[in-house]
Amino acid sequence: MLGLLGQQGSDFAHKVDYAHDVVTIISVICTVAIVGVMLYFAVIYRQRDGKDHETPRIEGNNTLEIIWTVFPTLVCIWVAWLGYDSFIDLRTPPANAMEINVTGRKWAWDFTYKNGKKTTGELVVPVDEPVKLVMTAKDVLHSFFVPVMRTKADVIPGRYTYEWFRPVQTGDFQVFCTEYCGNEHSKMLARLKVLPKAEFERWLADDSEARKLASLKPSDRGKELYVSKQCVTCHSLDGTPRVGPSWLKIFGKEGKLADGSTYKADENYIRESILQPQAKVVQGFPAMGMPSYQGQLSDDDITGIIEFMKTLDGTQKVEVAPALPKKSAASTVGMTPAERGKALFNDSGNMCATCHSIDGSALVGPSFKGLYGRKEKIADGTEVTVDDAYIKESIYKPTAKIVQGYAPAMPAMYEGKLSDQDVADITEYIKTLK
Amino acid sequence: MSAVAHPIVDHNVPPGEPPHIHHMDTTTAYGAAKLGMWLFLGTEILLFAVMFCSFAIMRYYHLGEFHDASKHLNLWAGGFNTIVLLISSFTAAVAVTKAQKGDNAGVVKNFGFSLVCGLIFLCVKGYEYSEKARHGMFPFVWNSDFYHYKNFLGLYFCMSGLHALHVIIGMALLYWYGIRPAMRGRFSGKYYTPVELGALYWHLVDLIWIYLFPLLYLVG
Amino acid sequence: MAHSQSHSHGHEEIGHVVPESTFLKVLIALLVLTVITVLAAKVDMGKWNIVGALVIASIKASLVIAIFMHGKYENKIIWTYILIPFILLAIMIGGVFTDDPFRDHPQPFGAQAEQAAPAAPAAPAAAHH
Amino acid sequence: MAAHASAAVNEELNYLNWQKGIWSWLSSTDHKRICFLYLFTILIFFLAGGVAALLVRTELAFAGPQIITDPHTYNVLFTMHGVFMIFLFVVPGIPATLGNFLIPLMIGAKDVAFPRLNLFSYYVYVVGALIGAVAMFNPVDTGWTFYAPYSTTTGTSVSLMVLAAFVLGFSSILTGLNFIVTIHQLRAPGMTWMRLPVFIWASYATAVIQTVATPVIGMTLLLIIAERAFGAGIFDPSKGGDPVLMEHLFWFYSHPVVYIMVLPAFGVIGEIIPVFSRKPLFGYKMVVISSMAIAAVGFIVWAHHMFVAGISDFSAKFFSIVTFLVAIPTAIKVFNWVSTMYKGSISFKTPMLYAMAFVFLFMVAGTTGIYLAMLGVDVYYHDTYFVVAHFHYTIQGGAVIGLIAALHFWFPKMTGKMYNETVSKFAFAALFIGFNLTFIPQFILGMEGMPRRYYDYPAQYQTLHTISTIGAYLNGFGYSFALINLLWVALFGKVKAPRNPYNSLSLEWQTQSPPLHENFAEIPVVTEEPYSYGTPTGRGH
Repeated sequence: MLGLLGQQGSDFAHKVDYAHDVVTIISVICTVAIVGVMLYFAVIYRQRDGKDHETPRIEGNNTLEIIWTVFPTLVCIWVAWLGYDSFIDLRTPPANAMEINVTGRKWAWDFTYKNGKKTTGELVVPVDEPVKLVMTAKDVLHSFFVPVMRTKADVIPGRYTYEWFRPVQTGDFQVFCTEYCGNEHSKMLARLKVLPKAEFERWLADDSEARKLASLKPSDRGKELYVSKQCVTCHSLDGTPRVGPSWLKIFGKEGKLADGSTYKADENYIRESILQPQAKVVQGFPAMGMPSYQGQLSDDDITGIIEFMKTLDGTQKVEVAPALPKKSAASTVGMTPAERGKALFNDSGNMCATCHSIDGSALVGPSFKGLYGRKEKIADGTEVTVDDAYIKESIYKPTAKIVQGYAPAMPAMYEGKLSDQDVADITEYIKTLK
Repeated sequence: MSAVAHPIVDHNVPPGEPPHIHHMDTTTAYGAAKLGMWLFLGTEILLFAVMFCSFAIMRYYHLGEFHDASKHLNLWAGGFNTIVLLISSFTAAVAVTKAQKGDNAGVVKNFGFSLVCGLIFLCVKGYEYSEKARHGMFPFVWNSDFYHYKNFLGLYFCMSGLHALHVIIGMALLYWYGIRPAMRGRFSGKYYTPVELGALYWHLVDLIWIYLFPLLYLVG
Repeated sequence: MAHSQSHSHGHEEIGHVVPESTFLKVLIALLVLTVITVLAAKVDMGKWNIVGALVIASIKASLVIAIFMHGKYENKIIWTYILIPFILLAIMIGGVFTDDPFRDHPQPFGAQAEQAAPAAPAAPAAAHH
Repeated sequence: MAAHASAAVNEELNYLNWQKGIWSWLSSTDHKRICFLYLFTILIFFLAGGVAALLVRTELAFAGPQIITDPHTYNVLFTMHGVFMIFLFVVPGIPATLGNFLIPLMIGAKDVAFPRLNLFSYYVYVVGALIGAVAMFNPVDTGWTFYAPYSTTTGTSVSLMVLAAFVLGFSSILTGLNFIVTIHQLRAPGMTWMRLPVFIWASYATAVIQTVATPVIGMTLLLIIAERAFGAGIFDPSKGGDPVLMEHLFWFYSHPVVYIMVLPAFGVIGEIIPVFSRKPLFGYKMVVISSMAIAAVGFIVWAHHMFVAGISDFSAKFFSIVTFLVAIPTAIKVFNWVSTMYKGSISFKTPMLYAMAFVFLFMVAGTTGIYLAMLGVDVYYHDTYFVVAHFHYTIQGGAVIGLIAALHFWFPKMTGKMYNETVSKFAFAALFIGFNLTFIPQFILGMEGMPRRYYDYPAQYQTLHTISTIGAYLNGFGYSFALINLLWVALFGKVKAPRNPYNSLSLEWQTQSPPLHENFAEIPVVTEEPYSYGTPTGRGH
């Protein structure tokens, strides 16, 4: 009717919306009526020229009391029924519903399909098919909310809750976490991708990457991941330290941690460093340098990486193909340049945020806050003003002009990966960070 | 009306006479005090209600663990404490009658007895706790073997701990509002409100234990 | 009215006096009931154990309230406020029990145990792949 | 009512000036002075909570980080806003200030039943407030709801903050207890239950809730401390606890607490409308009954805050149905207020404006409440901005507006001065417009699915957020203006207030303004109903 809740993505959405619209109409009528009557009284019974006039002593009226006790009761019963009715649909998934396991964790959504396919942050479902989400949480309460589907349920550690829907149209839809879960609560989003049936089947069956990896022997699998998961960005194979330590001869290596204690790079240490990078940071490297790969790498993946490291004992030179330019995930249509720049900055493929803060704190590289237009001293002592040209140069040829006090850590991986347009947008974004 | 502060309650009264309460007559004051005390006891019961509710739910989920865990509690100590509290409650009740008859010495004797019972209760509890601590069934020194008893033990310590706290408060009240004024011969058939209130509180302590004992020690 | 009421009472005697003997009888009853509870708990009656225990406890409680605490001689107002907490306790437990026993995915206790285990990951089987 | 309480010995001498010096205030057991102690303290936290709110709104004015650079600070701010406003401002709000001031005056008593307990509970409140302030050194980021397991695992000083809430609850309990006893024991001769002003009835219902509901939250919070201190395993699922149980216990108090906040406001409106309409309160009995009904039903509806929290469907259905029972008595009240104006002789003094605004705001609050009671619809709206807007209409549009209305209405009695109508009306306008400008957009945001407690949001929500922020500033300006105006008049005002400026019939107006230390030179004898305005033969026009 009124379509106040916007697009209807699931087959029971219209029922919820109907209940919603009915109660909306009732509410508006009641409010207008009562406030109207009140204002009407206020006007016609107002004191003329500030003097009281005689008033009747009306103590009440039982008939009226009965009427306005019974009338709301009836309305309430009807409205309660409407809500109840729509709720029944929300809570009764058909027996043939396709089950998908959902895990909420700080601060991402993991989805596991019956055939073992895993995704993070993207739930892909077929159109016109009932889908039942069986959900649990790793750490604290979360809540899985798909507005267009009109469905939501809290996700609780140590228990399973469920919700279901039957998508009626294809497209990309927003998923929110609606139970407060800490710092990145507002970033704990996911996208719901509704595909035509055939396309979904293809997508679900397509485990080529997984199969390819599985077919490889662990060390080669690790090598693949070294490239595809962007390890290459910060960890060299030739011994030169970048953002993180080089992997050359890293396995079994011993040394000092930031807190002065010593470490030995055995399996457990490496696994921990991949899953909780901040736990034990090697001296001389940025504490916040590395994002966690929790949920992005399976145990076999980690095993593979460890095996790959074991091969890097310096006896033979290991060559890897350079990381392919990764297409930016963020759909950037209809954004202002600055917004696009922000998207690129935050895009996991580019990893700018790993080394450049936007709040003024210096990580591996200078913070972008108030960077633009600033005068910087270069390592060789000369001074430059941070302008479009300098930023562009620094992105394409990072080591050319290093600002004093910073390591030449930035990988030269952006030429060809970022178009001039991208660079211009990023520059725009930097300009906004006053 | 004078510009000097005048107290709402005037304590400098001869023994046996009710204190002159400025804004209500004695009977109203008595009724007010008693209603107030009962309301307060109500809030105390609701304080424990939350833990009874949690106990019910946790027991629903961990029935087996609760059974086994409760067997680890010292039934003899618990039973002994129950008896001690019942008796102390009895003497507290008697103290009120004594006060109503103006027998201040009797108040001192009976409340004194309840006080001692309270002390015994606390000692036994302390013994039980130390026993648990030795076996690593105590907060902060959990022994992982008893992991599955934790839900029970957690509630056990919250409940019995809060109850023990009430015993201590109760003892303080008995002394401050009963024994001490009674020694000064304050009470009479006209005025014994503090004795009754103190006794009421002490009975509450007993009342709660009446439920805690079977729940924690017997059925688990 | 509070004030008018107040005057209806005599001033010598403002509360009901209960003889010690009554208290003694009650005490004996309470002790007997305590023994019964303990014995009842020894026989295994399944879920009836807790019911029995609570019934006996409630009898003891009512004795304490009615006699020890002079509840028997109190007015309606006080009785209202004696009962309210117990009613609320019933509502609370009742309300919560409309939930948990009717959940379609009860708490998986396997999960509890495994979450209890320290989070330290076992050394990757990798080594022996 | 007893229009003839004899004139005081010396009109110059009153509770404000019969003792001098700050200490005479801090140590006073006079309910009227304790009212002011509370008033000033809670207004401090109203200010703090308000500032936090404005910072939050400023951050949300536009998408992307604005003034707050990290989410943690943002989370701390909205938690601070919630905790301060709920536990430190609104809950003690009307009961502890106007309740304290008016209950003895209205029932014709010299003071509350336990004056020293009254002062004590104020200092308990202060202690609680101080603990809360200490907790601010490592401020809590859980939201005011303290949901487990987040609250049992986060590194911030949750234990201190919940301890503070526990202590504050204790103060609230003692106040409620005191009022119940006062109303039972200290009514003046002739003041029968059916002659009690509705404000007293409302305060009575409130006091009962305060007394019997607060212990529940108190214990729940202590259990959270136990959970944090030694893993009691009650709420933390990783230890076999049930986080949903914590939500049950939390809302068992926190739903009734909504009535602790609004019932007194209902009472205030029930006092104001008859006086300015020169009419008896329409359907006095029904208004009284509905107050008590709301208080009672309020205890069996709590889980409607948890429809999507993972409770059983059976539970959800049950609590949805009973929730609708609250709607009915609330509706009855509104109808009665409006009918009171029928054939009245209505004058639009500031309190009356607030009262009429209240009726509108509360209609919105109530009707939007219906959405959230409807299962299917609540699933969509739960934890969205719709809920935020709804409860701000209830708490701010209800409780806070009620408090401001009452402060204006009884200002002459409290301070013996008349406030400035023009200025107050201006402040009212700013406040009213600002309030609606803030929260109507939030309803729409909710319809569009914007979740609450978000530090940042997708760009499509920006316009409404910007409007809301502008409204928030106007609203804040309105409040500061209204309150500063009252404070100014109280301190430097020249216009002396007569004994009974609105010629109201209820008792508090029959004694001098400001009243004597012990309210009445001699205890009045009540001979009439509280609202016998108008003439039996009168026909209005």
